Amino acid sequence: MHGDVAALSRDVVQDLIYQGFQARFLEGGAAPPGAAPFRVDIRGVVMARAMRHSSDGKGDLCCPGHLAPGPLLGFGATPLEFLRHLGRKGTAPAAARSGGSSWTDLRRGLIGWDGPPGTMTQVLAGAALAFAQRGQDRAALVFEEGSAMETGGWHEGMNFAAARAAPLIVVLDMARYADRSGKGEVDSVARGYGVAAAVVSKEPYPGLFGTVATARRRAVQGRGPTVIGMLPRGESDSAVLHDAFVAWALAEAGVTEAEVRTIERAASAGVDHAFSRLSREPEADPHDALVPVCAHEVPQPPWTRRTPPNPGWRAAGEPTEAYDAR
Amino acid sequence: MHGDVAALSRDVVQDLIYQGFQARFLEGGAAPPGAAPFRVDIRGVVMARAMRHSSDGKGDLCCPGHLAPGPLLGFGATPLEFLRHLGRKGTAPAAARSGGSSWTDLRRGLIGWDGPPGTMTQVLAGAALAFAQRGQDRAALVFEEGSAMETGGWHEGMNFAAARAAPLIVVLDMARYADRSGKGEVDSVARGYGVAAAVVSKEPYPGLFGTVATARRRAVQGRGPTVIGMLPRGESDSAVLHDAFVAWALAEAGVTEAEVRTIERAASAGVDHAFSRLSREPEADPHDALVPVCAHEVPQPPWTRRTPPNPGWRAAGEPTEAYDAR
Amino acid sequence: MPAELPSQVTRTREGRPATFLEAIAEALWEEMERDSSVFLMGEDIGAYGGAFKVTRGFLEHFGQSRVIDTPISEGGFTGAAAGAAHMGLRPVVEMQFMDFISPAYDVLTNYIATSLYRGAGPLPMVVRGPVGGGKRGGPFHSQNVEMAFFHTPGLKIVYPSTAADAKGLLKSAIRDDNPVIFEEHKGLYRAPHCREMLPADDHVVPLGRARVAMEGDDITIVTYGLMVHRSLEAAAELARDRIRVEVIDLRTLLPLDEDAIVASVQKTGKLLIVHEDTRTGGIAGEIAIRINERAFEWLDGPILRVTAIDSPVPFSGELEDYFLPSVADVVTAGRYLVNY
Amino acid sequence: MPAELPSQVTRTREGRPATFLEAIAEALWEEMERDSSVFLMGEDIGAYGGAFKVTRGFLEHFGQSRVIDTPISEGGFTGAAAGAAHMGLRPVVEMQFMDFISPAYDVLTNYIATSLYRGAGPLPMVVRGPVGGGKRGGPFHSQNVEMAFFHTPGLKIVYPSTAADAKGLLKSAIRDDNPVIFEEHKGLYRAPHCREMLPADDHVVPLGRARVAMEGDDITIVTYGLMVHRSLEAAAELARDRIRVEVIDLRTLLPLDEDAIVASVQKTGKLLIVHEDTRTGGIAGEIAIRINERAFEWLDGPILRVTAIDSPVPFSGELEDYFLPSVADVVTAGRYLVNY
Ligand SMILES: Cc1ncc(C[n+]2csc(CCOP(=O)(O)OP(=O)(O)O)c2C)c(N)n1
Ligand SMILES: Cc1ncc(C[n+]2csc(CCOP(=O)(O)OP(=O)(O)O)c2C)c(N)n1
Ligand SMILES: [Mg+2]
Ligand SMILES: [Mg+2]
Repeated sequence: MHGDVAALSRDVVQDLIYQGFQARFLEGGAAPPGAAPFRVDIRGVVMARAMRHSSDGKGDLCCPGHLAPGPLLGFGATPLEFLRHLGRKGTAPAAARSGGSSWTDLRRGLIGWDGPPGTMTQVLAGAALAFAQRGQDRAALVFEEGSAMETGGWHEGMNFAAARAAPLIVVLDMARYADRSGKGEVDSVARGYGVAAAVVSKEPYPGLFGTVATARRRAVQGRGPTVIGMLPRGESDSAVLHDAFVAWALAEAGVTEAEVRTIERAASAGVDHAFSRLSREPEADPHDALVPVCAHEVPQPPWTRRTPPNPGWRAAGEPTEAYDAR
Repeated sequence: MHGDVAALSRDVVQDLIYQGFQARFLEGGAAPPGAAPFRVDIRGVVMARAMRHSSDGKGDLCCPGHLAPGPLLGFGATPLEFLRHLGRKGTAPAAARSGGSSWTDLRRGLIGWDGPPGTMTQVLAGAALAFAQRGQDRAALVFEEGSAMETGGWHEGMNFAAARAAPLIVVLDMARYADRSGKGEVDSVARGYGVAAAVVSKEPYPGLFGTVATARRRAVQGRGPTVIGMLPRGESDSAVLHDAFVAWALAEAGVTEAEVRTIERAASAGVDHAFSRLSREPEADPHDALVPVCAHEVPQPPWTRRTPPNPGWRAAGEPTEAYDAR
Repeated sequence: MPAELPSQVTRTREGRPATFLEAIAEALWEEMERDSSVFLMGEDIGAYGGAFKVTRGFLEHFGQSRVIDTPISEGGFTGAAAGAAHMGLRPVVEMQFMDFISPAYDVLTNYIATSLYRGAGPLPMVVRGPVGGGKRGGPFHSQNVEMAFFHTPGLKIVYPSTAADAKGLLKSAIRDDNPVIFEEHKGLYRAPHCREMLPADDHVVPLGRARVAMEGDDITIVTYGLMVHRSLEAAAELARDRIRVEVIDLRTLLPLDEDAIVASVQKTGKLLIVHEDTRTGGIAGEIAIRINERAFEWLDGPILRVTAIDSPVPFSGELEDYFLPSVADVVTAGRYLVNY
Repeated sequence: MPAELPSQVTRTREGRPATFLEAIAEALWEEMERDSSVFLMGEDIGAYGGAFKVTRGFLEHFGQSRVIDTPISEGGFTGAAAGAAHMGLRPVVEMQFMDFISPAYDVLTNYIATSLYRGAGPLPMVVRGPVGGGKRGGPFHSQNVEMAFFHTPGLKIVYPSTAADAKGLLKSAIRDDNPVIFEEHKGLYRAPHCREMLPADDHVVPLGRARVAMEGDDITIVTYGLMVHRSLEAAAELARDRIRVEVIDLRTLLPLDEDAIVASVQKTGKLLIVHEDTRTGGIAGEIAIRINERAFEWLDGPILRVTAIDSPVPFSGELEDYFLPSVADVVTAGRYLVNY
């Protein structure tokens, strides 16, 4: 699916309805113990879908950030994978060693967020630089919380991307959960870096889709990054939810009630299956915590979780090997 | 001397000529071994002078940054102090323990720079916050290299100052010594933070003076920070030198040639004296390196620069005191 | 007036026991009342009352100029705190999670820690916040941060293990003229066994002095924070075998109370260090070499350590429990050392 | 073609000895020629050729997409390097002075070091640059940075002491699939006694293995970087008293070559650690406790250390010389230990 189409085609709309339902059922399902609740802003799903997906590691790259699972689903992740990850199962994509709500699968073009807001803008700027260096038709998309603009890290990443005209699209979710100070309107900040900017509120979905598609086109043409500010829907209800999208699809995209019901049933069945399957998935294996943290094996220092050291004078003759150093 | 006057008064102009000559003679004098050469942009001296000075710790605060010694002299530092500092003498303001070209003397309103570009914008933002919290008629001025805008640290400091409407004036010296990328025009960046901005090039000195005086007035009125971009004079010659100021003073400020000569002689004699005095100043005392780095004494760990430890079984009876732990 | 006070700062006034978290809140409140130059900065500490609600009600009482909600910019507001400290204020900076101190690493080590040395005067300021694992927070909400700063001359590091110490040490930290990193284990915040009556008067505990949490003469365990409690549990288990453990609670990590450790090792001849932080480059190393320098002759066995394993903090509960040092680990090591 | 090459990368090709700096330049050049995914980023490394001129002429030869002049934003471009590494490139990031790595502390410890662990794959990248004192650079241009990262699982740290090792280790670091911090002591860059003939073939030195710089059986000195040279001088002086010193050059600090240290201590029974970095929280502590864990029984004296004092690096020459460990300090300590 290319981002080169200016409007949403009917089958993409159906896919999006499907992913929206998946997301809603994930949201509605019993959240695994300890997992943070999440609300899916359907606009994130629409925007992610405007990028070019593939599963061979050669498509676009997306960091869903806190807008997961929407963009994750949009890039081809399954509800079961998402549940495994959130549920810290041993079968989880990151083997339950890492958290958040998104993970890395570079072949599918997914990269998990980590670190303070702003970090992923730096990382995706570098990935975008790599695309440009190789002259590839690829771009990088990162969803950040609006507060990312408060961090110096975001500015450094943005400045770097701007200076190198890297094919990067930054979507800033401008909702605020608490009274924290910090100025900076998306427009003028983008102007400070000489990059393109767009602000989206509740505008029609083809417009959102087209905003990213245009940004993507600019990006791969070497015309540099675009910053997209996504405004909150309202004071208390910041996200635009799936219902709104379905209502639009019915009214504007020629999708029928019957089709929606069919899609909904399929999504519901799939997510139900994932939940029931999840309960049978094994927990993480403690020994997995001891996997090397380096790519080539770096032995754990002695006596980390084994028997105490046994100095040589006790195990006559074999001083350094008398205990398990791994 | 208040920053409330819109134009330079004649006696301030004479002071500035004096300081300009001092700076030039410092520059021209044999640079102490190892010291970096410096060139004084007279505009920095003029701008520093538009702030309110006092020597009781209640005036404005200035970080001269790499534009020292100009603003240092403007805030009342002497050439001898400057030479001691640059020459790493034991009599130096920071006892030769620290370098750069400016130092801290809070009573005179001077604060030495340290760390990456951008750090001092954060620090002065906090100092300015303290002024505002106490309702004092005080403001903070920081001279930064233009590259400070490339650092995340600068953006965080700027955002913080803007959010708190702190009485802060940031002068960015936009000269560049090497080909480094990084966008960001002063104007649009300032707009991103919703703060006032000004750009000065070679404009008439009363204008420069007035720019800071206005910024200072806005600042202490609670109207927030101002960012001033100081453009380079040209490709190869970035600083506006003292001669230009003297020429202007002769042409526009009613200062006479004879007065200039008298001021020049006085400055020259003072700096000569400082140089000759400097040669007789003692070097730093090595034991000074052991001064506590904490305000309450924190003992150095044992055997740092003393005799080796002498375990108790050798110095029978006094196991833990047999060596000097300091 | 008392009716208006936020409940988490009234326990001692009302003669009731306080949790670790309440002890922290009381220290902040009392110091702000005592000294108008003390003020707070941090993310969501004002309107929202803080992620852990330590500062709930502070904004209403002390006002916007002394309870400052900051942007997400730990480096920037820590640098700003330094500027305010230069001007005579005494900032107390909250890191929402102490893991977030890492963007402030530069300004803390290069600017703040060096200020006195560079002749720019002392910088009285505290950076405090929750640390530690066991809460399923994963790699970026569970760290212990002492070793990021332990190597930096000019800083102090405090890490209390009891509610009373938390209050008394935080008050000292705020009054100290040096920058102090103050770590609060979130596993202690509301732990029922940490609830205790605090001294009603101005309760101040000096920095730099360890505490003997349990006396014994067979083996010394040096530890701090949550691990004090784990070590005491282990000591109780060892006591059943008549092994008498001395447990030293460091309380302040920098400067290290070397004398207290040396004195105990001279008594027991055996030293086990227990820390929750990961192994390589942990504080156990510095303690080991200091003992070599000052008390080698007294050692009757190797200096050993029980620590987390060398890995980021795992997200899954199973993995995290395995990653963290357990009471059983301490018992095994203690028994081994005693029999050595 | 050879005529066009920048002079600092031609020594070995021309069969002439290379300085430490030239060895670094050769390693970079050869790896860039060998593997098109290797590229350079840093401040002023392109048009200006680098603050120390390590990369003079690289921009002209390899072009703008492989020699990238960055803004002053060490955190930002180190993060970007990680992104490029995710996409299969192998970035080599220059810190103009290694002191400037501190703004990148967050991204290095929290993002980059944890990548493999978090399931985001290995991040092959090198962060290199000049470290160390003795050049009158003052507190912010003289630091050793190993202890900022030594505690972080997932990173490697390399610190060579000879030109040949500098070249061989840097090549290994670039080929390694892990993030590597590579420290180059600026006191060695152009030191005449470091000039040596480098092996003409592809010279690679494995990471993680120490080198015996001098054999002896009276006392072991474990050291690295510039201090290897100071220690060898001290060893020569001690040799006049027939004291036979074994000098171990760690070369890689993380992972530590524990086996090499243990083997030497089992031979000599005496261990002195010498590092230029400041004392408290220095690497000597970790070495001391590892020896306690593995070779306590072989110790015939306390493990001691000679280090810089606990202070920022002083600006004045007199102060800096006093601050840094000297040959005399090593001799004193060595003699003391031998007589113990
Ligand atoms: C260095 C660092 N500081 C702070 C945080 C904690 N943090 C993450 S997101 C966030 C708030 C984000 O606010 P906003 O952008 O308004 O996003 P929302 O959650 O409302 O979408 C905070 C405080 C962090 N993860 N890392
Ligand atoms: C963290 C950090 N990175 C880099 C530097 C080195 N540095 C200081 S100023 C500077 C260049 C400044 O460039 P510009 O703003 O153009 O200033 P100029 O020197 O030309 O006035 C550099 C590279 C530093 N001191 N700290
Ligand atoms: Mg938000
Ligand atoms: Mg400049």
